[in-house]
Amino acid sequence: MIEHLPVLLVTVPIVAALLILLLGWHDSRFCYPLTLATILFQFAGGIALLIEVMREGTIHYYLGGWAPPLGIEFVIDTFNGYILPIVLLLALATAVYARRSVEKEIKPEKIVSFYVLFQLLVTGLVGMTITGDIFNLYVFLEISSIAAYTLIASSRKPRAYVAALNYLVLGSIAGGFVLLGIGNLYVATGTLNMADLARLLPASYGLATVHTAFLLLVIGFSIKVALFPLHLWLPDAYTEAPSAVTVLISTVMAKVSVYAMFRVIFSVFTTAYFVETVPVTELILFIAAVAIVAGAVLAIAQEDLKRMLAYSSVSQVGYIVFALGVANQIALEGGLLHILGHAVMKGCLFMVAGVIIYRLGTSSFSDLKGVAATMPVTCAAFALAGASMIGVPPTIGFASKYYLVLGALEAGHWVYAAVLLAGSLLAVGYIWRFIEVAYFSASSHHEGGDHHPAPGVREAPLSMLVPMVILSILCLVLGIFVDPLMKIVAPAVSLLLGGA
Amino acid sequence: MVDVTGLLPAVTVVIPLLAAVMILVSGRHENIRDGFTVAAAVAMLVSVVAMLPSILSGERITISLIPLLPGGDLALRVDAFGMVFALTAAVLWLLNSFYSIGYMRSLKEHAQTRFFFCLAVAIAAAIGIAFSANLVTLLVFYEILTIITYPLVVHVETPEAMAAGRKYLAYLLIGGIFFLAAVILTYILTGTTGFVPGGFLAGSAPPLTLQILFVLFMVGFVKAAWMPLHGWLPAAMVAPTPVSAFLHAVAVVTAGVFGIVRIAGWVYGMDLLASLGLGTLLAVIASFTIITASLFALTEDNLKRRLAYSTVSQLSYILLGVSMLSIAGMTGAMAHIPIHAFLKITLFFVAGAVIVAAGRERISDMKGIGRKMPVTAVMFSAAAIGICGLPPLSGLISKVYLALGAVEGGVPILLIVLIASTVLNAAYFFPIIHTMLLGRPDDERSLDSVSEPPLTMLVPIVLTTVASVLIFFFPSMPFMDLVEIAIGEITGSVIP
Amino acid sequence: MNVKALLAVLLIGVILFWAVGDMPAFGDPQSPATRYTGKLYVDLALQDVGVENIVTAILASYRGFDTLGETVVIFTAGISVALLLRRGGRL
Amino acid sequence: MEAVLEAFLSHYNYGMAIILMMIGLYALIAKQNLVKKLIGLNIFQTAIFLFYISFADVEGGIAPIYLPEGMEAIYVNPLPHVLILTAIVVGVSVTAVGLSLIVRIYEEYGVIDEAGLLKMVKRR
Repeated sequence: MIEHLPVLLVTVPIVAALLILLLGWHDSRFCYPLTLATILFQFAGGIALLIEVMREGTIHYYLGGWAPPLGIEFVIDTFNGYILPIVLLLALATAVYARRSVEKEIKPEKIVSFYVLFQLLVTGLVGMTITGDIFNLYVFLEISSIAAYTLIASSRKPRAYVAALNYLVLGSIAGGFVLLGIGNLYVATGTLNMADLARLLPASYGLATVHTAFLLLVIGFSIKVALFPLHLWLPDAYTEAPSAVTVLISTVMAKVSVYAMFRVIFSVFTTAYFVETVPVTELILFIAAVAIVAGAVLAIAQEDLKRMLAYSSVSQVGYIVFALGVANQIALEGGLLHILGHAVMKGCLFMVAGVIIYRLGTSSFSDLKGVAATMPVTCAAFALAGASMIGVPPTIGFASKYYLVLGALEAGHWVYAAVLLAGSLLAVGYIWRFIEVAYFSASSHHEGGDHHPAPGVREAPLSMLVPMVILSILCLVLGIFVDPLMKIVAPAVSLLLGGA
Repeated sequence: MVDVTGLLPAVTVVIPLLAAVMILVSGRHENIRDGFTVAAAVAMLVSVVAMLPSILSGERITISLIPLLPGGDLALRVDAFGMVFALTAAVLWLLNSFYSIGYMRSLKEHAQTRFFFCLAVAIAAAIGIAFSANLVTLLVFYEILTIITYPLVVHVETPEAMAAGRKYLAYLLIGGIFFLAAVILTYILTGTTGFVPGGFLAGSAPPLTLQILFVLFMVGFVKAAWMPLHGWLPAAMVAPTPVSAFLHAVAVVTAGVFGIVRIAGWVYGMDLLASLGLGTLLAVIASFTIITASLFALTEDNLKRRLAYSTVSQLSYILLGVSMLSIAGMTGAMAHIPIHAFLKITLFFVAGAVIVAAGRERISDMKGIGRKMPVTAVMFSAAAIGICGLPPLSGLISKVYLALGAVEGGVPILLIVLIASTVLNAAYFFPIIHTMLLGRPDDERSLDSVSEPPLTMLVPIVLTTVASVLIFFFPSMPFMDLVEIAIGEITGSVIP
Repeated sequence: MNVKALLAVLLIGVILFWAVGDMPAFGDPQSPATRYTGKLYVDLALQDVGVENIVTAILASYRGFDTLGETVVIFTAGISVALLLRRGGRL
Repeated sequence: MEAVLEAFLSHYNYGMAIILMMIGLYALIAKQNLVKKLIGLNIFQTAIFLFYISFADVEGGIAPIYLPEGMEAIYVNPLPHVLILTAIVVGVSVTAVGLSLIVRIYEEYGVIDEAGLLKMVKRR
């Protein structure tokens, strides 16, 4: 069983998606438990693979028994062994969270197809994470993208259709660029296997074909991760999507896209190429710094919680890409830590936004006055995850920021280190918007009791509250126990820097 | 110096955190909730005092909790200087707890659960700062303190309070960023951030780098409210009075000056500071702050705001002491931390008592108020005299050491600063005393409804004043002894 | 005429044309792709898979997993269209 | 001059694909009509397919289907054909989803051009 686990992580959910469809056709109540069970299985599998990798080293799985370069292989090493549980943890949390919010936000007749697509999206992302073949990566990328377009459009709001179409157009351009980049790599080397590519590429480092492939792949993935200024699809997509979908794409999908970018840059091109052959690190640093600042400034300017969080994602992606630009051990440790940290905290924050929409029907700041009095746990979760976003010690957000700044200073990037620090101040600017509105919005009554609750507004239902609170507590726990975490992260970074 | 491992430092930090959780849980039942506050305060004081004998015997209690980041584990180490701060905070928190309960209940303030929760976490952070074994740990608790005191500052939730809160946050968080940068830089330069008596930076970098680093640290410790970065402190006066007392005496500003002394003694070391010429920089900042803040205080009619400027001025005494880079100056600086805290908390307690009992905040409205609340007014006068540095109150002690330091260090101009400041202190405090005790109200009847505040408030006022007197008569018990050990630690010598 | 779009497209075009210079000539039998995996497939497909059409052999066997992915893409698109366009019903 | 001509003649296949890509991309970005955008997307994708297929060619090669035993032949590279079979399916799927979205947008807003849509979205 364990030796076939990699392929099972992808095929079982595909079968499960069919089952969800068939059983759901019969009775739509089957959908949710089936989805949950499948993702639970994947999560357990992800953890098992991580343990296996930590113990035994890299796992290669030849699909159909065909060895590369002829066949496709799945590779689980310390890097995606670390990413995979993150992806599945967030997917699991979202799945638990989804039930109530889906009941409210999705038309009943669409629920079956919603869960099928939800399952397919997660599966596509898992496939992207574990595949060792670059064209296979593209196929899974498109599976998850198509599922994401539709899921975004599945909310009842007509605007969601526009947002989804925008995303579809830009996503397809990104997909096209990636496909073209893969084509160029294939022309230059004749192989599609990533390890094989890394082996063959150095001979062709001087070719314009390779440079173009690098550019196309980086631009393509930059669109997918919404790196400023290619983020234009993101705010609408995040804002208009149903809450559960927003949580899923803002955490899992965004992180897997980042993973794919890192994987291609480090494991296919290797540091020897992008640090020495074409010195683009300065440019990457500059773009990342601009993304950090611009995203945060735009976030501060928003009047809607969900939209603000969307722009915050633009800013936070900058931190992760920043690590790429510094490209030394300690900064990359910070970057990988931030992949985890940002997934956890942004997942929690978007869950809060979803809960607020679930209860209040809106997430506009002007309607959220004093909401902390009626939804104390929700707002406390926001406060904790928000503190992590700002980088207040001892949260995970602080730890990743610490590593990033340390790495930047070690590499001598003084100015950029200052930008990083300033970025976390800007994060205060937008996180505090909500804190002030929710907790301290001008209650004129000073009699003994607390704020008067608005009629009909209550704390969120338990199934939404639990994953949210767990994620927010994780922000703190991961931050405190960051040292054991580094035992997984550090080898992953060594692997990236050491080449394929 | 003997390092012993012990659990008590961690216990001391955890006690108020546990209490904070219990406060949240029991929020609906006022008495139970406030019971937890008091119980935690007592427990924490016991725990701190339990460590006192071993500290006085020259031991240091250490505990490393968990590995955190490169540069420092989350580790606590109780030494004599940390004990000075911790003991001050623990004693004052107990008194402040009673006072807060009385104050909040008398005014029927809203969101009391939030209030006491934040106070409990904040005191945990303050103790954490006192016991930090390295810069990383110090940073962690320092930032927690910043964030958790914000809800206290904006407690009344008026637009004015929100604006003040933003200012508060802006100053302190920007300061925190500088502090973070300084910590990381220190780690890059030396590969460590653990405090070493006498400093560990010497020779690790060119002078210019170390000078810049020191400026980073100074901005980082903006909680010390040195001018011109003091703006947040008067703004924060919109908070309820127990919060002001907490900010000014128990934790926040104390944490700022504590940090600067820590950096001076345990990161740089006095010799290095002297060779870098940083003493002069500190002396200029401190002198400027002492004089200017006193002048500002003169112009304020609002009692709490005048006290705020007084704090700004008094805190710089500590910087001034450090800047002398002599044993006497350093002694004065360290001694001034508890001495100022005990005196200033009395003044704030009184300001709050006047608000509760008479509803007045402006000094010009307080004419003759001492007739109706004699105990309160007398205590105020005593503490004010103490701040001016007159016997028989503790303020004299630190002033003598500072003066000694000025003479010893051969910088008589600092002596002039001290004298000028004393005159200015008198100039802004004596009118208040005069107004309270001897003033004649414009309308005699307006005083009819005024009486002494409730006992939960009055008793802390009396106790803090008595403490200041006791410190004057028995200075070595235990503060000066602790300071002596701390000085011995960083200089290897003994107080003359 | 949208100038911004034109400029963006021209920029991409320049990048792509730049790459063309280093590409193997049209129909070059010595190109890396043809020489390496292309030849491997041609040499091995019959004995490995036993199908005369090499494309089929790769599609169904060597890279069969891609084909599974392809099927899932269609499945995803089908469900998507159903979700978007159907009214009522149970799907 | 001759070298340039030589280079052109030996690489014109790529050039054609790239020109098609640019046409498609331009339509995708600049066209106001949503359906025309999707047509642009299709041209773009098809151009990429063309690019793949053209570099699969081997001079004098035949379709990669084995001739009867004993007959020698040069086969073209089979792999890009396989890849493009998959990519075509992806392209079709994306187009289908895109068109469904446009249908829905038309139902909701009554317009399928971008400027009009922008106005409608703002009005609501």
